[in-house]
Amino acid sequence: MKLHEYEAKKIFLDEKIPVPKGKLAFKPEEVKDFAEELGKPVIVKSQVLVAGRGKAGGIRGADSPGEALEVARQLLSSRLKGFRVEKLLVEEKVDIERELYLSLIIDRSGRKHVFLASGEGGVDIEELAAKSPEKIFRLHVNPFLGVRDFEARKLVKAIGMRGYMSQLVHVIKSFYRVSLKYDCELVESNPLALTTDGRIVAVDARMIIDDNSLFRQLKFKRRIEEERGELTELEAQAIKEGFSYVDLEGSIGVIANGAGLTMASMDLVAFYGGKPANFLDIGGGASSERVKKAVELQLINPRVVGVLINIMAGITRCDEVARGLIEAMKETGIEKPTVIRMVGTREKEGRKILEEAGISYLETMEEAAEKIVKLVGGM
Amino acid sequence: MKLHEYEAKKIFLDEKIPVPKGKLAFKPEEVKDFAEELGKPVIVKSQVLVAGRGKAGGIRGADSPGEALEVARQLLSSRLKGFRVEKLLVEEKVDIERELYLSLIIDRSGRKHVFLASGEGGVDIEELAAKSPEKIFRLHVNPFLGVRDFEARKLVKAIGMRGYMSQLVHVIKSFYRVSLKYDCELVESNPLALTTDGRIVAVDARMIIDDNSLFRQLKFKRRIEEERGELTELEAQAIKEGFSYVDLEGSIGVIANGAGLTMASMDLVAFYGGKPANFLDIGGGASSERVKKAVELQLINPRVVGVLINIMAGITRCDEVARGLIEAMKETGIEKPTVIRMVGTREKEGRKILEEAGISYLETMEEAAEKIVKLVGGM
Amino acid sequence: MAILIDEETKVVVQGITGREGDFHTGLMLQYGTKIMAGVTPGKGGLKVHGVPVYDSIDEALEVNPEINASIIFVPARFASDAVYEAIESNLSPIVLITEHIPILDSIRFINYARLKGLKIVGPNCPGVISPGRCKLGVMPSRVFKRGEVGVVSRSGTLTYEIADSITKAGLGQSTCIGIGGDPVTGLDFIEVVNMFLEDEETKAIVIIGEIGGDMEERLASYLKRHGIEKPMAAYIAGKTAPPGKRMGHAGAIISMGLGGAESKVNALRDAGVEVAQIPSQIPRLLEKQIEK
Amino acid sequence: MAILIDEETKVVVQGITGREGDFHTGLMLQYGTKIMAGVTPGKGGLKVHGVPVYDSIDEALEVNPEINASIIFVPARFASDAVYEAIESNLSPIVLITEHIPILDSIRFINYARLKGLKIVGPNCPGVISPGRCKLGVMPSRVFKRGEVGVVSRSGTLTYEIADSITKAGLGQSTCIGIGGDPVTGLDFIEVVNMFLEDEETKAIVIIGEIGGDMEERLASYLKRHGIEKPMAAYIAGKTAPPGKRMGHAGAIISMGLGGAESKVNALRDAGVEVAQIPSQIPRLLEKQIEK
Repeated sequence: MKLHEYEAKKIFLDEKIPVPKGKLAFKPEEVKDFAEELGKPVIVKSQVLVAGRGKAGGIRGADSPGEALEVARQLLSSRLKGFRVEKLLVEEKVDIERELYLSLIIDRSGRKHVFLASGEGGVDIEELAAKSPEKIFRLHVNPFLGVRDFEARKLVKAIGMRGYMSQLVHVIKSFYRVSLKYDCELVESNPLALTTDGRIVAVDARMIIDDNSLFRQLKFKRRIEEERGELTELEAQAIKEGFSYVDLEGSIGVIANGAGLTMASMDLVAFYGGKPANFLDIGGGASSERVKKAVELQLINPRVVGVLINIMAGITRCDEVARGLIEAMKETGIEKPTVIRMVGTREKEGRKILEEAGISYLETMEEAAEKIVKLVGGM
Repeated sequence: MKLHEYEAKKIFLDEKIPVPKGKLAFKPEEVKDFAEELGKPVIVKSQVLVAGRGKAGGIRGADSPGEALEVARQLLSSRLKGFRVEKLLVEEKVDIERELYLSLIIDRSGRKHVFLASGEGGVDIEELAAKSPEKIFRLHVNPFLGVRDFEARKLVKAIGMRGYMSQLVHVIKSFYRVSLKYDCELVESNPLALTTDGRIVAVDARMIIDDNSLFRQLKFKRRIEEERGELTELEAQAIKEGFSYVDLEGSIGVIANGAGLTMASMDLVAFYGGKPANFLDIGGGASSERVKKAVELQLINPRVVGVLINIMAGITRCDEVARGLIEAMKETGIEKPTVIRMVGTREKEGRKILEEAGISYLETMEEAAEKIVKLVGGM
Repeated sequence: MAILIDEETKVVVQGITGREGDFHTGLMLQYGTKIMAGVTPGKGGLKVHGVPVYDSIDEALEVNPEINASIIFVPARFASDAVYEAIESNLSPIVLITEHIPILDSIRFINYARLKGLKIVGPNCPGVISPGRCKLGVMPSRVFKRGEVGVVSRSGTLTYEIADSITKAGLGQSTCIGIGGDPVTGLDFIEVVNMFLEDEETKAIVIIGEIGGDMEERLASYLKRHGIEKPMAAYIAGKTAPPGKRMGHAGAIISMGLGGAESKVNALRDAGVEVAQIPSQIPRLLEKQIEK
Repeated sequence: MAILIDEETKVVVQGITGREGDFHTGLMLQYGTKIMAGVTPGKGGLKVHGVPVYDSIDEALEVNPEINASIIFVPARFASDAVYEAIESNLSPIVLITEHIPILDSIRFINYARLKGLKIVGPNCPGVISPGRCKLGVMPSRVFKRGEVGVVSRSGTLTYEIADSITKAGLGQSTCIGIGGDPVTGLDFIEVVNMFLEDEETKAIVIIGEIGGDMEERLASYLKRHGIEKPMAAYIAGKTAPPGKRMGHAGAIISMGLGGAESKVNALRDAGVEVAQIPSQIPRLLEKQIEK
């Protein structure tokens, strides 16, 4: 789960990583008051869990409290990439001498944490990685010993910041400490700034918590229940039901069991000229009740004009799937072209149920995908 | 440095290791009040940093508040092995079903932490180790991974406490966490009790903090400055001056440079029939000022009737030693038989200084030890 | 021969008394897997499908010193401990079915196992099957048949799907391995492909990849340097997946511009691997190469 | 030959710009030790006694890839980091002079070095000298002379004392090692004695022990099992030390009834080692055995 900037900065502050003076505000007046209190120009930042807030106009400067009030009003009545802005972070404007980049991510191939650092921050790191990979320096972390000072010093020297050694070594070690303490997939500051008065300050802060750790990151577990962030309503609903679900832009709803099979089903829809409306993985061993819920989610989705169900039954049982499908159709009363492919455990029983209900089924996923695309007309 | 029982129990409590309800008291009335508050029998325990408080009469039970008051009065006016009792820990009396032993120490040969556990606690563990070593079970801790549950479970099963698995696994893991957090050389509970109502409670708690860690264990650094515990006055004074110093029971003061050489000097005194009064290691590269301080500590010590100085000079310089010795004699005005043996760096210069002051010196430590014993008459 | 597991594999099931552990122990026994013991702390003394249950692996080993592999069904928050217990008993492979293990834990126990030279399959995986000899996993047995194709995959059901098509084409499998859908796994494609290359029985190799990470690209660049020694075919799932979204598997996410399907398909093709557009093409792509 | 260090030892001094590092670098250079570089973070570019100083070992290795050993004079709170830096550069031996290192840190870096097969001498030690060839330590050079006695000790000045007596007896030393006065050290008596046994130049071995721990007892029981292959003599300091008190060295403490001098002396005698009552007896005990 992604943390808001203000949440990440609170943690940074707790861990003694310097951040600009700031305050979370819900009303324009609070922004104005804080700007007055500071007595200097401020930055007002929309707290919405989408990437590219700056480019989308969600981060604005204000030289006076009056301007801050106006900016806050505008932001709080706006939407950023479809999400309402409800919270603002007001911060002192930091005088920046140089922008750096620092992040701690997981290197899959090295099976370790890795720091990425650059003497050129504030830019899109993906672009920098593509254009000038030599400007990004890496430090892999020994999983048993953590970051050691001599390694951190090497990284600082590599990005040309030898003159600010102890401050930067502190930030690097703190990032790793944060990462262990809060089970992070990402800890990032972009830019991490050198101020004109020689301090290192995390002007931006991002953190992503490993969803699998929420059983022990209880604070965040509560938060994720309140605000899932960056999810569509349908995604939030489906995830609440316990499905793996992702909204896409097409018209054919895709239900399958297993992530790989569901992706392959989406891809087949596209291969035959259709467009998947979503990814809905019912997982292994789903009961008829769960299958029913999954089908309902597709039927009530106005963008879905047809549904593809693809079941390779192992622990899952075909009879449960068939029953769930029929119940969903009955209960919602919504009729949409639906193609089902179903093989494996209790195949015979499942087929019988479908036959009795007058629903046809197919043998292979390719046939099924081709047929649903034909039925909905390749929209 | 050793912690008081009440200090260790405070830490146990913070780390959620169950301890009896208790209170630190400085006055008999406080003990009485707490006994009243509890409304049940209490144990009153002298908080003095010596071993064997129980056998020495420093731990007493009281069935009523009135008895508690009386016991507290007696203890607070007593001395335990020479140390005044100034603080008492009053605790509820725990109903014990079974006494266990658990400690976490450092295994020198394994170069790891090791747990010692026994289903027979409350006894002298040294005795148990000598008499029934098969009743003590060990668990070595992987220094990179810590104690893992499956290992802790094995230890619990070994001491026959499988029925109290989760409570004991928790205590074991907490001991290790405490040990890392507070740089412990020892974490011990003897007895760790199973109560009649099925709880595991640390009825006693001992901790020793690694003196070398005090630069990062700031809380204890302050504490050690206030109370060194279990040290004689002379020891406290010498340690304050930065010497390694230990009081012994004999009459010949021993000064040398280096711990091994100082011990060997003591042993030589004994070998020739004398008794060393102390161990005073001036360390490497001592200035004349420090040598002077060291000699003064010997001269002002009423038990010291003669002094042996044994210097194998490497970084230490013989001229500095000679000068320090002479100044100490001059300033204190105390004359005691003193034998000096001094070889190595600046030997010639040092000898010259001694000769000018009319002090004789010897070539070997054996001669020197033999001579000082002769001079003081082997007391 | 097969890789990782065969007739000599003697298994302990960790978490045998749980719902999944119990259920799949039954199925594995049916398949002929030599399950010697189960472990669930505190449940020592029970039997599950006739298999004796112990409190610890040590106790199981005392009775059955020939145990040399483990399969783990322990819930995520206790799974690390189970893995360490298996590691300290030098079992290999350790097949870790459990999903939702925090990545911090995985990183540590996987590095530790590698340090000790032991193989972890998973986490979040369907397991391993050497058809006709040993099954250490949760896959439906009926789609597999003993044969000469080695299959390695990041996915579960999609693997069964493709194994089924291989079986129906009359080819069969030497060993099928689901390495797991997490970002960090005990084994990676390069390692498993190398095992298949060294295995005499394996005549062809199928790689089933998906979006996220660069394991497929790394395999491709490895193959480009070392050449393609056995017929190979690949399928990559997730061509229509959007960036920034996790597609079911924790590891299936296109992030920071990396991990898209196109890059993987291109890298593999560039290395000379036949890449199927749709899963059902796999058997044909293999046959085409085997005939040559 | 000698053990651990000789003419081929090329040294980096970590903490070279500190008072001790600077002073002993001068003395080691005088002795002929091949000091190629010094390291003090942030002081790169300086020179100490003509030795170039770098910010890191990596930078020193770029210029002098032949560096293969380190001596560390870094203060206790930064010493662990210096040790890890030396370990990651695969230097061996790493001579750790620093005193007062927290034992939690020592436990970890010593285990890590052992895992990597590297040798740490210390912490809290005088270092190593192979007389006439190389000195990696703080011992006064003049008491040592090239010869055939290997000396291993937990102490500093007492070692110089005994080395001096060996020199004066005309025997000389192959290598003298102070393993350090802390409870946990990189090398122990058994390991060093084994190195001496394998070293052809070493004809006799001297062990200087002291109270605390059971390193002497373990050596004794090892020798009892393996026999005494070369003349050996030992001295144990602290016969008059009381229990429960630290005698200068962190490791020199009799605790929980263990670590007293008597047990050590008895164990060694029981294993057939000649134990001196007073230090000056050591040369005679050796001569007696060599003459045989």
